[in-house]
Amino acid sequence: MKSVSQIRKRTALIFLIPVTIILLSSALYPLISTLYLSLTDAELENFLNPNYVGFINYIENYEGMWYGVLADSLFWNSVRNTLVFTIFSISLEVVLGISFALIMLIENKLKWFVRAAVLIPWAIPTIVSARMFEWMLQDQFGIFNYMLIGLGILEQGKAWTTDPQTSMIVIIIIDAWKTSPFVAILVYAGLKALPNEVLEAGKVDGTNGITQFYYIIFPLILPAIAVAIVFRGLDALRVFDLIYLINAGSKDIMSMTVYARREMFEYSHFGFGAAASTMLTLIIGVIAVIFIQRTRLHKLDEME
Amino acid sequence: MADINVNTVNKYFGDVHVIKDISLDIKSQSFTVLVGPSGCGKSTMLRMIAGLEDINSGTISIDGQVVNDLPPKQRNIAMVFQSYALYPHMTVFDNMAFGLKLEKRSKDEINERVNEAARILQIEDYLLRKPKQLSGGQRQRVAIGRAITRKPKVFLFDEPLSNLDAALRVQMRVELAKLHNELDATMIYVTHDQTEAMTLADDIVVLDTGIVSQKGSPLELYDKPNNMFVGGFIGSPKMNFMPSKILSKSADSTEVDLMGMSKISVPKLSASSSEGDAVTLGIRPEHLVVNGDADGSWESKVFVVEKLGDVTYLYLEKDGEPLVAETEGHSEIKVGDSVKVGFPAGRCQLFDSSNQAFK
Amino acid sequence: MKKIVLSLFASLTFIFSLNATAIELNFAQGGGSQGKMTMELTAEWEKKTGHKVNFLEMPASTSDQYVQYKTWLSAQNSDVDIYKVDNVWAGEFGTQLIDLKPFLDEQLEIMPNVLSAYTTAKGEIIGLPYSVGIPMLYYRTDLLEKYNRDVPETWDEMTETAQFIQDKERAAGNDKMWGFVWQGNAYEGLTCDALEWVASHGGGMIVEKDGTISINNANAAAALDMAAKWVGTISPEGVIGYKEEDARGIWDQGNAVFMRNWPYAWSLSNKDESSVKGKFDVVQLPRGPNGKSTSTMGGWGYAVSKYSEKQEVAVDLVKFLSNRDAQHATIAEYSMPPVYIEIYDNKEHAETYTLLPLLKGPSQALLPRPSAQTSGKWPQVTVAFYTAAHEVITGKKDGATAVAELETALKKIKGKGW
Amino acid sequence: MNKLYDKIFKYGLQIIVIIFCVFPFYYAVMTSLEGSAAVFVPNFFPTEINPKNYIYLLFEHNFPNTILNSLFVAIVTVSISITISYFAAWSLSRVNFQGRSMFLFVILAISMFPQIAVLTGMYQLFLNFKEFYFNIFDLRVKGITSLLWLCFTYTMFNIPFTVWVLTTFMKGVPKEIEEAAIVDGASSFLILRKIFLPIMTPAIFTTAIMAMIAVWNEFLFALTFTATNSDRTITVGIALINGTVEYEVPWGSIMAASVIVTVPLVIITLLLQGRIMSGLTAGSIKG
Repeated sequence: MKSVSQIRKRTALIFLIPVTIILLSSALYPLISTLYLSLTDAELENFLNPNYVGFINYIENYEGMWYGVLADSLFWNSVRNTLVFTIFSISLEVVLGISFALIMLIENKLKWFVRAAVLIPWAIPTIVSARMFEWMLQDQFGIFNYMLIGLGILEQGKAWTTDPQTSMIVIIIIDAWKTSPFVAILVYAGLKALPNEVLEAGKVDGTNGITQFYYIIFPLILPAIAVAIVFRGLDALRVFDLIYLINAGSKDIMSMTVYARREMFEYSHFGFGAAASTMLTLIIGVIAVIFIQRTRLHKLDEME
Repeated sequence: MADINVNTVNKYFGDVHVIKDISLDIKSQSFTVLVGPSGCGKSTMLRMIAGLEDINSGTISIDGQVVNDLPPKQRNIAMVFQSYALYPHMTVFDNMAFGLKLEKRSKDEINERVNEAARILQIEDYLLRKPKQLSGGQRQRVAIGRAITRKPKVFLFDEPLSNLDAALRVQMRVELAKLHNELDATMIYVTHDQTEAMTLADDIVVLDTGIVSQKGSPLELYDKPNNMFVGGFIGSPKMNFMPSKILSKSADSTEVDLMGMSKISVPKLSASSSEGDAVTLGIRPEHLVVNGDADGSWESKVFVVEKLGDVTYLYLEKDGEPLVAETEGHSEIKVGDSVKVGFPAGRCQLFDSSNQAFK
Repeated sequence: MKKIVLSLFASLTFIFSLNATAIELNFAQGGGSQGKMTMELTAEWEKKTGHKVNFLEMPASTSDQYVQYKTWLSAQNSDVDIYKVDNVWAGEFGTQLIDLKPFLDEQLEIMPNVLSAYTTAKGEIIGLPYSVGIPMLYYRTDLLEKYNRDVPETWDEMTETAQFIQDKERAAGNDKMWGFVWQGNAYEGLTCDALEWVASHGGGMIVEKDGTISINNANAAAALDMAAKWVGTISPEGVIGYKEEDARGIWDQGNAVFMRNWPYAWSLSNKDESSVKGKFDVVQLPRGPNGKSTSTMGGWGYAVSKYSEKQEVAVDLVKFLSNRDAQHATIAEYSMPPVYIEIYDNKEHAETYTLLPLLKGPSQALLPRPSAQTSGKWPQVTVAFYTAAHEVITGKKDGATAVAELETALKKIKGKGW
Repeated sequence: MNKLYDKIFKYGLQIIVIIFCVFPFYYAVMTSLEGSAAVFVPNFFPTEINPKNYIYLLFEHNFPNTILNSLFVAIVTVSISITISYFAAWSLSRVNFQGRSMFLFVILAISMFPQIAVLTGMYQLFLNFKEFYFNIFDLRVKGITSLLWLCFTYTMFNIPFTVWVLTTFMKGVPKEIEEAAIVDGASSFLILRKIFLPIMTPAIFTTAIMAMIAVWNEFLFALTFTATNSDRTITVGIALINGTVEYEVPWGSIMAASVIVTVPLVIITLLLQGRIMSGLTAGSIKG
């Protein structure tokens, strides 16, 4: 006979077996093979039987010139782009997501429309929304330029997605449009889980909307926001399809993943690309650890 | 029906030693209240009896059977939680029937038992409602009802009334007492409220940082606290404590000096103390004599007067030592008045330097 | 569930209906009319031989196809026997596809300049082309007539005419009119356009046949500078983001005097809903001061995987699909520029495919991108080249700086050799 | 007066949100209804209503099949990952055992790896899996193999997210409710089935919808692992839409396909909205 908590511990471990099996069998192998690949000279021809070459894909001095991922200014350029993209798109998404969530709380005849509408940007596959925005932002027959010209803001259509000055901003806005519903839904769920009294209490105290939100609601939905930020942040740091679909060839918006993909699949530098992927993972890992420490998200998994 | 024996039980949370070598005997059909300030380990004790927490060492037995490794359902207990812990998606009926369904009782029996419990608790009209449609008091009744239907040998209550407002709390308290009489079950009740403890308990167990400070009937605790902690914890307003010194010892009493104001010969003894020792004199507000004859007396100024109707509390002070005294409800004494306070020797308690009471 | 049952059933019936001699091929190719054409021809071949072909439809985007092929080939996938290949993939996939040279016969006298794109540095022919892409200058016959202008032969003439007509048309109230639209996005299309400018200025072909990097020269710099001047004058600012369809969109609205585009636009712009139907013609692309008219070669061919277990049959099908007879049989319906020179002169075909005779000149000016000589490194070369060109047309750098830096970059890419 | 102002303000906010979210989709619908030339003219309302793009996709193209494939993959993936994660979430949120935080962190770490980097590794694994699978069943059920493999891959990518979100949600359920059930005699499995499942339903639906959208929208792996027309999924299906001639981008058909792809998701979310939006907890949990 076992005590309840012993039985529970045993049950808990049994319940974790499927997750562990799936993650071990399917995640670990590709991870290790990527790590290994990054230490080889794998190219298209010898992909299945590459030679071990050590760390030269990371850095190598050959006849006085530095080679390797770490010596490639384009890589660091893509790191910078990715960080800029992540910081701005996440900030915008959190602000929009929380605003949407609060607006979704309004109870009136339009509420179902709002709740349905918020889901639409997110339900549209990226491959489609990228095309849609590309289309809407086209300089000559895009509706966006048409509107701006009509309003007298622009004289001539602008190529928003390719202009080096605007392409990053455009990408950030499209991404925010597409993914703020994700934040909105998590925050909305968090808001709905709050006791009604919390919202009521704020009203009785006569606190106005913003202070009520800041002092009462915000701290309570912080866990939901933190989870949303972590997963959105991980996605943003690995951003690929949007940038690839809108403007794959541009240096101005090239992200780390686009860089790694290009090395692997366009240049067939599988070893080099794997090294870039490994670096990318390291960078993401460091950022994630710092973020989790700072936001004390790891406290979320402590028993109260 | 069920004796409960707790034998040298220890419990650690990580490095924190929350229950220290506790031994307790709880008599069958008694109403025992575990009382103490928050963090004293009373809830943990209850949860160990329930089987929700593991025991690190020692044994707990119910009816002579060691239950350390028995899951709650085999201990024949039921528990009522402070937060009610009703299943939000089930009706009141289903909430109360859930345990019985798990025991695979027949439909008729379930119906009968739930209706019986509902009748006792006067919640028959709400059986088909969901918890969120009920008031706090009604939810608490459902939570109790859920315990009753299972006809357990032992009822465990974890601060069941602390989420209710004052009036409701008094009412529920009476009903719980009635329930205890009706059900003839062993009840263990955890609270931090000494009034609840005093009114409900056959036996009170006062816990202090993981140890049993004193166990006894309410009046035993009230009249003969074992130590300063119990003396201070039981009774409201709190017992007054004042520093004093032993002047002399005799066969049946100890003469102490009361802050140089007067001498009192308290009929209490302690073998371990000797003349000149610093001790603490304790006396309850209701035992102080205001403007009347008593063994020792003082002059003091009144700086707060609390009129409660039936009684009046006077907040006094002497040389930095606060003192609360009770007097009649319609007292004429005002703030700023000087009153004479008397210390009847027979009502005084003495505590030695390790806070243990003189016998 | 139903699906599982159905496919289980389907595969069971399939297993039992297998006959001993019939061979099943898997054929990766695109959709659209090219795909339809291939499928029709293949159906004939199936009837003739009794073999069976499964088509694996590839994404429309060339780079998506490319990634999928690469994944398959790097994993040495034997499931796919035949690939439809772009003419610039010879260097890249050269070692993964079989050499078709031994199978060439008199039925396959493909134009040498076209075939050279499918020839690796080692001289192996890894694909047989079935159609060729020929960029041309589209011009508005009505506007040139209205302003009494000749069809331009040099870039300067074209620029001047474009500016003149654009100004006049705008003055007349048509404020959306542009002189020249082309492909300026940072992508493979810009490589095609820029190679034409450079080569037609006598600036070489980036990397010459023998592997020397030739891009750092004054002619090339001048060619790029010329294009940079178009942006914002005769071409919209947005041209730096244009692909083929963006240019055609403006053209079809009647808002451009000249357009650089592939033959596909001919049929689309001659449709009823196009505003320029019957008002335009095509001509060889203009030339620069020191060079001759050049068209960057496009087009597709068929190739057989080295990992195929049915190479012999696959080669038979590829030969069947790209021979003369096949081209004759399909040209009327599919209007694709053929790979045999004499077909351009065929009067009969010219009746149904009116563009055909006009294509002969440009077909001789075709220049393959230097993908064969740069072998596996072509993808890096083209990215470096179009990035440099894009930097010039967006005004970040001038032509001379860009080509000098490009030379350094290409040397680094070349490393110990192509 | 103040009340009216408040009302108008709220409606205003809602309308802004609706326009912001829906306009691009509306524009796609409009484009999908226009003929090929009208597409190149910017306007806010369709100049013609022409269903030819839809007719083409639904009756002359392989598109309906890709929808079925995507549905199959989405349903299998979401059911498996939600079921597995639901039980794992209980372990991770309710039971105190050593290495629990570590486990959560490792799960998160796995989701840090760029998917593009594991593509080739996954593909090799896929080939082995195919061989293994064929050896066992000796049947060339290719389509199902690819789809099953997609399900497996997506489950792997979804699990970090679903585990984390469900764990967070489950922490929100007061532990007393579970203890009450333990005292009532319920086993952990029974508690998960009879007590937590109804309470967690909104959270589970929310998570499931999120996972479903992720699966529905995935392109890269679907492109790599499926090759035949019979086993393509919708995003790949959209990428397969060719113009009649090379270089032509058939905007109308692509937009029509996008609308067809998006509508089922919107319908599903609308149907489940009641559950998703009813709030995560109710009744006594809210106190």
